[in-house]
Amino acid sequence: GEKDKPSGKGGDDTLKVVLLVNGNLGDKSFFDSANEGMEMIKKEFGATTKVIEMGDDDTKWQPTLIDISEEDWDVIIVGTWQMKEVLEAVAPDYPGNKYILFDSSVDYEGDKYSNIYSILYKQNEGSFLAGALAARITTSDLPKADNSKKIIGFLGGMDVPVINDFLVGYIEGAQYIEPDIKVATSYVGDFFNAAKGKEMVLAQYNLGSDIVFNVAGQAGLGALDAAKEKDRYAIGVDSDQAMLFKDSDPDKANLILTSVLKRVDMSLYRAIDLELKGELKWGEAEELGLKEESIGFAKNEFYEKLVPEDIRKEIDDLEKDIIDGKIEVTSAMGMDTDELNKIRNSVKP
Amino acid sequence: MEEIIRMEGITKVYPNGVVANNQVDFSITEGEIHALVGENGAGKSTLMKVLFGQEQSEEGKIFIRGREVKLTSSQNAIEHGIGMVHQHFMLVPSLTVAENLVLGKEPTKGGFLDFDKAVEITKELSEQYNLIVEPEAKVEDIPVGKKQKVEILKALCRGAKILILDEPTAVLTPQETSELFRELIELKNKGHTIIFISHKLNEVKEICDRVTIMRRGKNVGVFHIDEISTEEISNLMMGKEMSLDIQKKKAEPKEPVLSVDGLSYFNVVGRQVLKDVSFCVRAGEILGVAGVEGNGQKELVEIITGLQVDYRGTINILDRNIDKLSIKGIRGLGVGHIPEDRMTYGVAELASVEENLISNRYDDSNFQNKLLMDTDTIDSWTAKTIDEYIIKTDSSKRLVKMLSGGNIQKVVVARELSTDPKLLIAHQPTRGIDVGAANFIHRKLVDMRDTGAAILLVSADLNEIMDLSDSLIVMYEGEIVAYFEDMSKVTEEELGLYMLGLKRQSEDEIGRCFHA
Amino acid sequence: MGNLASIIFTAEFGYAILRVTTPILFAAMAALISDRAGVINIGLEGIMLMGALTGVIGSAFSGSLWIGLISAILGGVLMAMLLAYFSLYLKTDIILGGVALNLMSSGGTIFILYLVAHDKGISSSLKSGVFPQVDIPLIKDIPVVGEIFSGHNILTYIAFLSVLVIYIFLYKTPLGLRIRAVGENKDAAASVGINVRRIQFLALVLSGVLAGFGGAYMSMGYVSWFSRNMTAGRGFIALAAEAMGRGTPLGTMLTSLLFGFADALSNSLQSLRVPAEFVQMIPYIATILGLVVYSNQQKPKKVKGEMEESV
Amino acid sequence: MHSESKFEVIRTLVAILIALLLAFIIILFVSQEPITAFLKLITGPFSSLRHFGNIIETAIPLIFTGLSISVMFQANQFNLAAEGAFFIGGVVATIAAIHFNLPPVIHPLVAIVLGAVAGGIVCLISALLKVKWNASELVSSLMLNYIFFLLGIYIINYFLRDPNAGAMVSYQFKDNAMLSRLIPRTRIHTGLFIAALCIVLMYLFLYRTKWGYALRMTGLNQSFAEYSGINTVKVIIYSQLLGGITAGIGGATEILGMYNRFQWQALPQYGFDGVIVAIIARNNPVFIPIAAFFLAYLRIGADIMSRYTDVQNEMVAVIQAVMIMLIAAQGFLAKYRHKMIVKGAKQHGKLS
Ligand SMILES: Nc1ncnc2c1ncn2[C@@H]1O[C@H](COP(=O)(O)OP(=O)(O)OP(=O)(O)O)[C@@H](O)[C@H]1O
Ligand SMILES: Nc1ncnc2c1ncn2[C@@H]1O[C@H](COP(=O)(O)OP(=O)(O)OP(=O)(O)O)[C@@H](O)[C@H]1O
Ligand SMILES: [Mg+2]
Ligand SMILES: [Mg+2]
Repeated sequence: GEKDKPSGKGGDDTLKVVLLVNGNLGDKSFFDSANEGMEMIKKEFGATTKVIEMGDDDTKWQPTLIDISEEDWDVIIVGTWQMKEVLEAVAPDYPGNKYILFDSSVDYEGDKYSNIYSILYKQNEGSFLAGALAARITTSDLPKADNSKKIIGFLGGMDVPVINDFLVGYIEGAQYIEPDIKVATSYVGDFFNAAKGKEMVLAQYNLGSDIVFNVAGQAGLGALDAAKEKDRYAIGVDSDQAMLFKDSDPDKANLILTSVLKRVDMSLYRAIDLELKGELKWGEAEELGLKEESIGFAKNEFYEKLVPEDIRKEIDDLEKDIIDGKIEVTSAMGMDTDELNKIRNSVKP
Repeated sequence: MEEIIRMEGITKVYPNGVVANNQVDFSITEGEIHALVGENGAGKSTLMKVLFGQEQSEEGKIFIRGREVKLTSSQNAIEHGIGMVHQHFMLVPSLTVAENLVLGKEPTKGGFLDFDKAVEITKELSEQYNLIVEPEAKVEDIPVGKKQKVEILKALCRGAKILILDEPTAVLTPQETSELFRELIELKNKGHTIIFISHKLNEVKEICDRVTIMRRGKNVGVFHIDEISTEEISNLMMGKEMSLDIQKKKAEPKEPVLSVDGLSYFNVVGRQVLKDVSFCVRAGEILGVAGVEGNGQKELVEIITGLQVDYRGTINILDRNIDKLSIKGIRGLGVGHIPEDRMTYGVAELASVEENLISNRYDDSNFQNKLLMDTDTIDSWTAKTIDEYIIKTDSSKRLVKMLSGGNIQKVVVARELSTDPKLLIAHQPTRGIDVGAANFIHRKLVDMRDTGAAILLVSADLNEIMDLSDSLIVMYEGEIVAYFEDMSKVTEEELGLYMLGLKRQSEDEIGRCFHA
Repeated sequence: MGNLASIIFTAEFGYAILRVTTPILFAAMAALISDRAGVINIGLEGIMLMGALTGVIGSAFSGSLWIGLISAILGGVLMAMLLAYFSLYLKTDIILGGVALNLMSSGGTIFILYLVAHDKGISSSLKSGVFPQVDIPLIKDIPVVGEIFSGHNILTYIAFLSVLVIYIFLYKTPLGLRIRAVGENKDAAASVGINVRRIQFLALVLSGVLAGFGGAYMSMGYVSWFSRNMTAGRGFIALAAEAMGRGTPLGTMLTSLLFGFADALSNSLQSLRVPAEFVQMIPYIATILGLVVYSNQQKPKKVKGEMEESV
Repeated sequence: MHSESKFEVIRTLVAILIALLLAFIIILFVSQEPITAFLKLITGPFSSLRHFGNIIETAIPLIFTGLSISVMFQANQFNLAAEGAFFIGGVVATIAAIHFNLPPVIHPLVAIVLGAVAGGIVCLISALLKVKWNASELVSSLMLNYIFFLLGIYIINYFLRDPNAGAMVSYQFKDNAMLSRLIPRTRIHTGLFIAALCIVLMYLFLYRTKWGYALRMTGLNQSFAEYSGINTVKVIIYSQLLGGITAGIGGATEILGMYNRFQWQALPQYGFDGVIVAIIARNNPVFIPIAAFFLAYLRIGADIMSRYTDVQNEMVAVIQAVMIMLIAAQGFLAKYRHKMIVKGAKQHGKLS
C-alpha cells in the first residue's frame, strides 16, 4: 500500500521521494526504521513521500522498480543487498533518475552508476560494543550473571553476511575483554519464527550463558521472552527494544541491558539533507558507523540503571576508540564460510 | 388388506443424466411380501432408495396409508416405519454387531454410550425375531449370512414395519436362503410388510404374494404370483421371449491345463484358509467349485491368478510353475479371470469402456505404434468387441460407471474372453445381473469350453454351477470335501449337505480330481 | 558427545519437550478428530494461524485472557467452517480446500493485522495477555519430575488433558461412535439415518476448536504476540504425527512427543558444533523414520510384480 | 456431454464473478479509492506489454508444478514434494550454472537435466517409502519439503555462496548458462518453450502411451490395475519420479530464466500453487497453462493494485482462496446443473 500519493506530474518543486521495501513493513527493525526515515523526510523537508511494500516474492521486485522508475520521482530509495543487482540492472536505463541504496553498495567500477548513492553500515562496530558488554557482564557479580561460566549467547535470524557481521563484531568485542569467552550461537532459519527463537535462547541459557544478543528480526522477540522466563539478561537490536517494552512489559524491559541500533532512518535523513544542500556524493558508496550516528548503542534508562558505572565507562572508552579509529573491527562482509566457521567454532562452548 | 404405500409418477434422473425411474407407479398392501423384479439397471434399487428417502425424485408423490409424505432423508423414512436392507452391506466392519445395530439411536447412561444396554437390545431383538447373532462379535469377523441378519435386525430395531430387502439372497447358500425365507414368513405373520427384490424368479414364486415388474425405468405390470409363470415374468422383464436353459454337449476333457498340488494358505491373521488342496482342470472341461462363501474359494482364485502370494504347494499352468510369476506373467500363460467383485477388480468405473476393454492387452505390440499407442487399431478392435459382446453403450468413450450392471459385467467378460484364454477362472460370473445378460455369458463360457479352453467356475449360485459344470468339487473350510465327475448324478440337496460340512467323501474319491 | 548428554539428561530439556509439543499436540488432535470422521484437514496450519491472531485481537480489545481464548477458538472454528462448507456442501476437493485455506490465512491474517494494528509483521502494539503457568501441588516438590512436569503453561496441561477427553469422546460417547462410523463407512452411517454431512461438519468444527487452542497457545502462551506465519509448519507436522500415531489418541500423543523431543533436541544442538541446516532437519527426518517404523507393517499387496515381469 | 462442458464454463465464470464481487466489497471497506483499486486489480495486468509479460513470467513456474502435481494426482499419489523438488531443481541447476563451462544452449540444457534428476529423486523418496513401508506419501512429502529445503540451503551456504554478496546467495551464473529472454522489455524467457514442450509431452505420455495408460488406470482403480496385470508398484514409482522430474525442470528453468544467481531464502511455494493449478485444470495437461495463466493474472493484478493504491495485496490471498474453492466446487450451482440435465434428458426424449 502507499502512504501518500505524489502530487501531479512535474509541476511544483516539492521533493518527491519513494521507498521500495523488498519485503514488508512491521519488522520492528530494518524496514520500519527506513519507514521512519521517510516520515522524518516528509516532516522536516516537506517532501512528498510514498512507501511501497513489494512483498517476499523476489521476481516481483524488478518490475516494480521499473514501474516506479518510469514515474516522476526525485529520489528512489531501495535497500538491502538483494536489491543491489536489481538496481544495477535498472538504474542505467534511467540516467535522469536518482537512486539511493542502503545497506549495500553497487559496484562502482566503470562509472556506470553515477546516479546511485550507496550506504553501508558498520554494524560490527555496534556489536563489538555489545560483545564487550556481554563479556563484562557474564564475568561480573551482577545478580543475574553466572560468573562461574564464561558463556554468552547469540541468536541470528539466518546464516547470512549481515547477521554474521554482527556476530563477528560481537565475538571480537567479547574476546577483547575476555580472551577465553565462549559464544553459543544459534540461527532460527528465518526472521519470523519467534517460538523457535525463544526455544533456542532458552537452550542457550540452559547451557549456562547468562546474556544473549538477538539479531533475528521478529524471531528475536522470542529471545527477549526467553530472557524474561529465565530471568537472565538480553541485548536487543535494530530498535531500542527495552524502550519498546518499557510500558507493556516492564519486567522484560528490565532485563534488556541495551540494543545495537542500525539507524537506517538517520542515514536516509542525512542523505536527503545532504542532497538538498547539494552535497550528496552521487556515484559513490559511504560506510556509516558509530561516528556518523548511523550505528547506535542504546544508552537508555535501563542501561544506566542496570550496568554498573565502571563498565559503562569502559564501553564509552571503547566506543571512542572505534570512532577515533584506534580499534578496527573485523567485518564478515566478503568472508568465506570456512573462515567464518573458524571464528564461530573457536568460541563454541 | 389396506394399501400401505403408494408411489405415483416417480421420475428420478441421476446427476450423470441416467433416467433411472420414468413415471413409475408402485403400490403395496399391508402384510404382503411383494416382489420387485427387473433386469439390471431397470431402476429397482433407485425406486426403493426414493422410498427410503435416500434419493430425491424429480417428480412424483409418495403416500403412506393414504397420506402424502415428503421423504427427504433416511431418517424421515425410518420415522415412517420404513427399513431397508441394501443390495450391498451397510455395516461398519470395525464395530461390533451390537454397535452397528444401535448406531444412530444409541442407548446412553449419563451421556455416555451404554454398551451393556446395546448388547441387551441386540439379544432381545434377536430372540424376538429368531434371527440369531453374536452381539459382541466384530462385524468384520462374521460370515455373510450373519451380516444379512444384522442388516435385517438393524431395520427392525428402528421399528420398521415395512422392510425393503434389495437382493438379499444373492450371497446366500440354499440352506441360508431357506432359513431367511422362514424368517421372512415369520415377520409377515407378525404383521410386517416386505418388499423383496431378486433376480431369482423361483424364489419370487416361492414366497411372494404379488410381483411388480420393471423394465428400463418403467413399471410394466403388477400381478398376483399365482396368475403368472416365471417365463411370463422374464419375458416382461426383457421385453422379448428368451430361452433360459443352456444347450451343451458332453465335455471331452483332454490334458490338464491347471494343476494345483498340495496348496495351503494362511491369511494375515494366521488362520489356515486352504488346507492341502489338490485338483486339476483339463482342457475342454468346466470344473465347478461349489461351496458356501468364505470356505477358501476366494483365496484359491486369488492365488491361482497371482493376486495373492505367500502360499505353500505347487501350482502349474500348462506345466509351468507360477510361483515366480507376476500377475502379468500368469496372464501371459493364457489365463483369463472374471473377478468376483466387478466394481473393485473388474473395471475402473471412471475410465471409458474402451480403456476398460484393453487393460489386459494395452501393451500388446499390435496396439503400439512406436512409442505411442495405435488409437486407430484400438478403436476398431474396441468397436468389434462391443458388437460381438452386445455391450449397450452409445460410444466406446463413455465412462463405464454410466453403464448398467449387466453391461459392466459384459465389459469384463468381453475383455477376459477375447484373448482366447487357455484357462479361464470365472468367479461368480453372473452375480447380481439379469437373466438376459447371464444367459449370454453362460453361452459364451460353454462356447469357450467347446473350443478347448479349461474353465474353473467358482460360484455360490447352485443353479449356475449345476447347469454349467462338467464336473464339480465342493469346498468346506478350506478343503475339498467332494468331487463329482459326472454332474447328472448330483442333486441340489446332496450338494447342500457337502457344502455345510455334514457329509464328506473318502480321500480316494476326492483324490480323483487330481488328474495328473 | 558428553555435551549432548549434558543437554538431554536435564530437567530443563524434559520441560522443553512438553512445551514444544503443546501446539503440535493440539493440532494433531485436531487432525485426528477430522480424520476419524473421514475428512483430511490440510488446512490446520491456516486454522491455527488465524486462531493465533484472533486470540490476540480478542484479548487485547477485551483485556481478558479468557475472551482471548474464546476469540482464538472462534477464529479457528470460523476457518474450519469455511473449509467444511466448501468441502462438504459445495464439494470442493478437501485437499485443495485445505491448501486454499492456508493461502487465505497466511495473507488474510496479515491483512487483518494491518487493519487492526496497522502493522504487517507483529502484533506487539496490541496489549494481549499470556496464559499463566501453573504449579502442580505435590508433583512440583519432587526433584527432577517436578521440574519437568510442573510449572507449565495452563494450555500445556489442557493439551494433554484433551488427549484423554478425545479418547473418551471417540470411544465412549454416541457422537464419537457416529464419527467413527462415518469415517469408516459413511454409506452405512447414512443408511441408519445419520446425517453424514452434519457429523463431518461437526468433526471439522471440533478440529477448528482444537486448532484454535493451538493458535492461542502460540500467541498467548508460547510467546506473547502474533507474528506473521508464526505457526511455521506445525500444522503439517501435526498431520504427520497423526498419521504416525495411526489415528489413535494415545498413539498420536506419543508421536507428537517424539516430534517435540526431536525439535527440542534441534533447538539445543545448535549451540554445539553441527551445521544449523542439519540440526534443523532432525524433526523432519525423525518424522519420516517414525512413519517408516510405525506405518502399516503389512506389505503392499503386490511385491511379486517386482520379481519378474513376464514369462 | 456437450451441455456438461458448457456448464463447467458457466460455473467457472460465476465463481470468478462472485470472488470479484467479494473483492470489490472488501475493497469498498478498506480503501479510500475503491474504484481505482478495483480497476487496477482487473485491468492492471493488461495495461502494458511489460505487465502482460509479468503474467507469462509468473505462469511459467506454475505450469511446471501444475504438471508435476497433475501427473502424481492422476496416479492417485498425493505427493506434495513438488515444492521441495522445485527448490532442489533450482539448487542443482545453480551448481551446473556456476561450475560447468559449456557452450550456450547446451549449458542451460545440461543444468536443467541435472535439476530434473535432482527433483526426480526428491519425489522418488516418497514413492519408495510408500512402496517399501507403506508410508503415506502425503505426509512424507510434506516432511521432505523441509528436509530438501534445508539441504539446498546447506549446499548453497557451504559450497556455492558468494562471500562478496551481502546475502546468502550463490555466485553468479555463467553467462552461457542463463536462458535467453524472448521479448524485449519483458523477462519472458526460453523456459516458455520448455514449458510448452513439457505440456505436449505430458499430454502424449498420459493419454497416448502405454505407460500413461497404466498410470491412469492405477490412479482410477489400483485393484483393477493390479488385477489386469499392470505393475502398480512400478507405476507408483514412476509417476512420482516423473512428477519430481517435472518440478525439478521447473525449478531449474525458473532459476536460469529469472535470476542470475541463486537467491531463494525460503521455499518459493510454487509446489502448493501447483496443487491449485492442477485441480483447477482437472489434472489435465491441456488445461494446465490456462489455469496457470489465470492464477498468474490474479497475482499480478494484486501486485499492481497494491503498488498504486492503498489496498494491501494480502487481501488478494483471501480472494484467490475463495475463487479457487468456488471453481473447484463440484457442488456449486449443482441444483442449476441438475435442472439442466433433467431438461436435457427430456429433450432427448428419455422421459415420456
Ligand atoms: N448413483 C448413481 N449415479 C448415476 N447413475 C446411477 C446411480 N445409481 C444407479 N444409476 C443408474 O441408474 C440405473 C438404474 O439403477 P438401479 O440401481 O436402480 O437398477 P437396479 O434395477 O437396482 O439394477 P440391479 O439389478 O443391477 O441392482 C442404472 O442405469 C444405473 O447405472
Ligand atoms: N449417462 C448416460 N447418458 C446417456 N445415456 C445413458 C447414460 N447412462 C445410461 N444411459 C443409457 O440409458 C439407458 C437406460 O439405462 P439402464 O442402465 O437402465 O440400461 P438397461 O436397459 O437396464 O440395460 P441392460 O438391460 O443391458 O442391463 C441405457 O440405454 C443406457 O445405455
Ligand atoms: Mg440392465
Ligand atoms: Mg439394484
